[in-house]
Amino acid sequence: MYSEKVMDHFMNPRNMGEIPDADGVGTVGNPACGDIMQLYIKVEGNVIKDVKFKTFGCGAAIATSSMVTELVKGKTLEEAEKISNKTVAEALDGLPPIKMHCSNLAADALHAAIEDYRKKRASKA
Amino acid sequence: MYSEKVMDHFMNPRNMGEIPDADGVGTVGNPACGDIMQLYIKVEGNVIKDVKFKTFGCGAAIATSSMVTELVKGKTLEEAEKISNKTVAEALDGLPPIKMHCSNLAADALHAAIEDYRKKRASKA
Amino acid sequence: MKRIYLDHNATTPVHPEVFEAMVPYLKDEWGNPSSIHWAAREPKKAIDSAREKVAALLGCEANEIVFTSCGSESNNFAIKGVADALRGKGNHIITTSVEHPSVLNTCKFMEREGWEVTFLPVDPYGMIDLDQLRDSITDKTILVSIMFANNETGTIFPVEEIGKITREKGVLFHCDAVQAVGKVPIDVKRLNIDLLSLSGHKLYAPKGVGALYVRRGVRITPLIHGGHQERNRRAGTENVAGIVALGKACEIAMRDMDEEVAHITRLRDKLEKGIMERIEHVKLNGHPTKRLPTTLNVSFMYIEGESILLNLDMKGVAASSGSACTSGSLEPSHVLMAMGVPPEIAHGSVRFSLGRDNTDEDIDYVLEILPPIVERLRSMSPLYAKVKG
Amino acid sequence: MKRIYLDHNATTPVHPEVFEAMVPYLKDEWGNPSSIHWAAREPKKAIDSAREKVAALLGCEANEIVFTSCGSESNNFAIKGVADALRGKGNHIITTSVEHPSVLNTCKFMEREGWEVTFLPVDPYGMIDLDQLRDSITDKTILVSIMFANNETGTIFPVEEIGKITREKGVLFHCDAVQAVGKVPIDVKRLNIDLLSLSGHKLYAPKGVGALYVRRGVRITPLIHGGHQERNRRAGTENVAGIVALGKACEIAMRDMDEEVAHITRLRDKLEKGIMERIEHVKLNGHPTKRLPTTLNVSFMYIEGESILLNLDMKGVAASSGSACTSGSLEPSHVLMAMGVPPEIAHGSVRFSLGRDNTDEDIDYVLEILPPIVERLRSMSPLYAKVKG
Ligand SMILES: Cc1ncc(COP(=O)(O)O)c(C=O)c1O
Ligand SMILES: Cc1ncc(COP(=O)(O)O)c(C=O)c1O
Repeated sequence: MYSEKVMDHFMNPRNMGEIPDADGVGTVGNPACGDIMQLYIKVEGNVIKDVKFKTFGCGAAIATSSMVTELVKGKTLEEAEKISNKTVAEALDGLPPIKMHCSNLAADALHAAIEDYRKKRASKA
Repeated sequence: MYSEKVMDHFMNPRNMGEIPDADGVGTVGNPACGDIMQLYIKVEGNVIKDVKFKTFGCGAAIATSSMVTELVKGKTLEEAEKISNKTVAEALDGLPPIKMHCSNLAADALHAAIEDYRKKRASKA
Repeated sequence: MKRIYLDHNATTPVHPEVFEAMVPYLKDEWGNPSSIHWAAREPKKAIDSAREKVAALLGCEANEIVFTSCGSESNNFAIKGVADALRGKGNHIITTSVEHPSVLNTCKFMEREGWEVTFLPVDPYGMIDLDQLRDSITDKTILVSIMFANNETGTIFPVEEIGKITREKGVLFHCDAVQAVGKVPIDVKRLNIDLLSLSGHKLYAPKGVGALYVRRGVRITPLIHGGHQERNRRAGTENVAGIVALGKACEIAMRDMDEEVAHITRLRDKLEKGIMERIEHVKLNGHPTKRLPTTLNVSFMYIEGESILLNLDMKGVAASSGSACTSGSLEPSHVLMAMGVPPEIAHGSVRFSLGRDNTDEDIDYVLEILPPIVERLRSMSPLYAKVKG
Repeated sequence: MKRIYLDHNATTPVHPEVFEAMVPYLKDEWGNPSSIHWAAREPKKAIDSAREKVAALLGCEANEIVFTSCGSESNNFAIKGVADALRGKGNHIITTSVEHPSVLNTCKFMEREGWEVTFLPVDPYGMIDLDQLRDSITDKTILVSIMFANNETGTIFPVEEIGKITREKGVLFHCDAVQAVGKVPIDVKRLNIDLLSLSGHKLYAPKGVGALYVRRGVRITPLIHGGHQERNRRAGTENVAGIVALGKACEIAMRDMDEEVAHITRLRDKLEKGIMERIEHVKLNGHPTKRLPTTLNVSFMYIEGESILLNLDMKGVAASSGSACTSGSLEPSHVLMAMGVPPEIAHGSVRFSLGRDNTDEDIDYVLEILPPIVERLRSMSPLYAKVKG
């Protein structure tokens, strides 16, 4: 049902964990839907230097979380903002149709983390 | 579907044919129902001395015709009148339920032949 | 004893290649295709591949095929399912008076449910009148259900013309092609067919599997509600082995059809000619030319069909009198009656239906044993006595 | 790779004896049982004999068994068929909120058709309240449809009491016993069951065959109209090989049930105990004792079921999360929701369902690989992070 790439990211997730002193944290989903993704970013200048995730969810949820962290590391915030859920799914060689919506929220988590970072900076400034 | 006895009477019918100078002839059924039986009897005194049949119909129709001729030969008219369609079916070790009605008319043909005989005698007298 | 099978319209033997193809799914690959673990993988792939094979034979997309359990289910599903889905649009169904009981009795049930049903009459060859069909379609009509070929007589309907009329009038066309699939090339798109029924055991797959083609976009309510199988159109864990068998049978049909049809047609024509030459008072039932290659239906006048069949059976020859499905009934065939055949002649009908394994020897044998059987039964018949005077 | 199958509630392997029994009907005895010649004789006898075996397992008469194509068809047939036949008498059906989709979605369809349906709630063990059932029956009620045992949790319903209530109130009782047949002794007469569904592939027969017990005297409209098969209750040429297989499976179930149930119960209890000992934060779903011997449904809190299944599958272990039939959906199990399980815990449920071929080694292996899987997934889970503080 899942592509090999999905299974690889699911079984060997990249950048799993937390960043205690993260510059931005994004959380999306809710337990009722069966998916919660939490994304932590560390930003230097305008660049995402480090990124980590924690996810409660199915195979697709975990794999997309892992993939988005790979896609985003080293990118500028503007570049990162262009990454969509579709980008993530494509990078994984696609997802089963039924998983396209609910379990494909990783880019949303990323955008939430960036927003969180911007808010925090704004309030500090 | 049919008992061995039915198949025996069907494949080797007894007393098949006509009696040109019959004392009584009975015809029952009609082609629309798929069954016509014609029974000829030769009566001496009160006794059925000879009996023959012709039948258009299915296996059950032919077998019951054959069986009734066997049952009736040598019987008195009163004895013959007691033979029912059920008697015939039982003598054949039974018939499939669906055949109990339409294709089990041989006794009716017999009774019709006896009646015909009685009428003819009455009109002669 | 010799065993000669001439009842292929009732059912066909399972093709050895079909048997081989299905065995793995009864032995090692018994998983539920809906599961998400190893046991599901092979069965799921096998169903997908079978679906493509069935679609290829009919000229449609794989996802337009819904697997069912038999031709009767496909017919019930098509008629009840479309009727339910379109009940806002109209309340009128058109069919013919010579359909298989699974269409006819479903339509009678629909009548009881308040639907109006037109049962088109047929001419002495079992053909409908296309003008009458066209005239019967009103703005209340939602479905026309007409078979591809008749199971009793083999008469082939003008499906292409029916498809043109229904498409032009904007009503759906369901075609019961249970007897035609594998024997006649069918292209549902070219023929403008919206729904088409088929049954595995009529084309050398086993009993217990069928399919309904449902053109993309046609709305249909499930007959069997429940799980998500068959894209929510037919619930129930899939009969994987049966579906694989049906796929294989369709693949073989595509591969062998031309050769097989030539072979069967030749034998059928030989049987027909032989009977007509050897036996008097025989009437052909059905269309002389627009007819399935498999089918020969004849009435032996003055005698009754079952008694002929029993005699044939004693000699090892399997044939039928009307549809096997209706053998529980004693009524003369509704198909022959609708064609205006007098009842006593309808009662004397025998259907010989041929298949891929029949041989010249089979036909020679039947032509040898049949005349004395007919003669003997006629000698017993009071009707024949009259003719002979 | 090791392959351990713990998903027997989804489907079972075909028993080798069952396979052997059905093969002749796919090879040499492919005749249509309705025909009246040699090819029909053996298939017809085989169906009669299979019918007797199914009847023997249920404690009913052979002619009270109608063969179908699956459990879903049996459930649709029972509910729609009785509702149609009794529609003059009332318009109310009672069922539960934890039925299989083939009952639940059929009842929802009936609602759309204008029927009133009561979906009885269940308690946290998945049990209904008998008083509530009794109070729900009105003079408009014609049918109560309640399953014998739940497919997801294994919870066994108080069928005997339900039968008493329905008989006393004079309403019909349909019981979906798809998961129970062969695992629990069932005597339909003693239990006052009027209609009972079963499915072959849940008891070591292949997919594509099922049955519905219909008590003599119960009026039911066919779901599939057409020919005279199954005494006019289910049209379509009979799936002879499938029916033979089902008969054989019932015979084996009768013969082996005691031994098998003891074996399976012991292994299931070992698995349950092992999991509870080795893993924290595990919740048992379903009734602790009134439960099928085959079934263990547990929620691993803070992680999600599918990700557990995928990990198990990578190690060769097949299990399921909710019913396989509903795996097309992303909703958390309707059964667990009805039991009041919070959604995030419902999402973390895994169903292990055991069968006759499972061994102690299978269980040991699962108990070995499962804790690290759960631990790894929990280490990824933001929910678990909170618990751990
Ligand atoms: C309780 C219950 N009822 C009905 C069914 C449906 O059976 P089938 O898949 O044979 O249609 C199932 C199978 O999932 C079941 O578990
Ligand atoms: C024309 C036609 N339609 C439908 C059917 C029903 O098929 P099945 O027996 O597979 O239900 C038959 C089989 O007798 C048939 O000949």
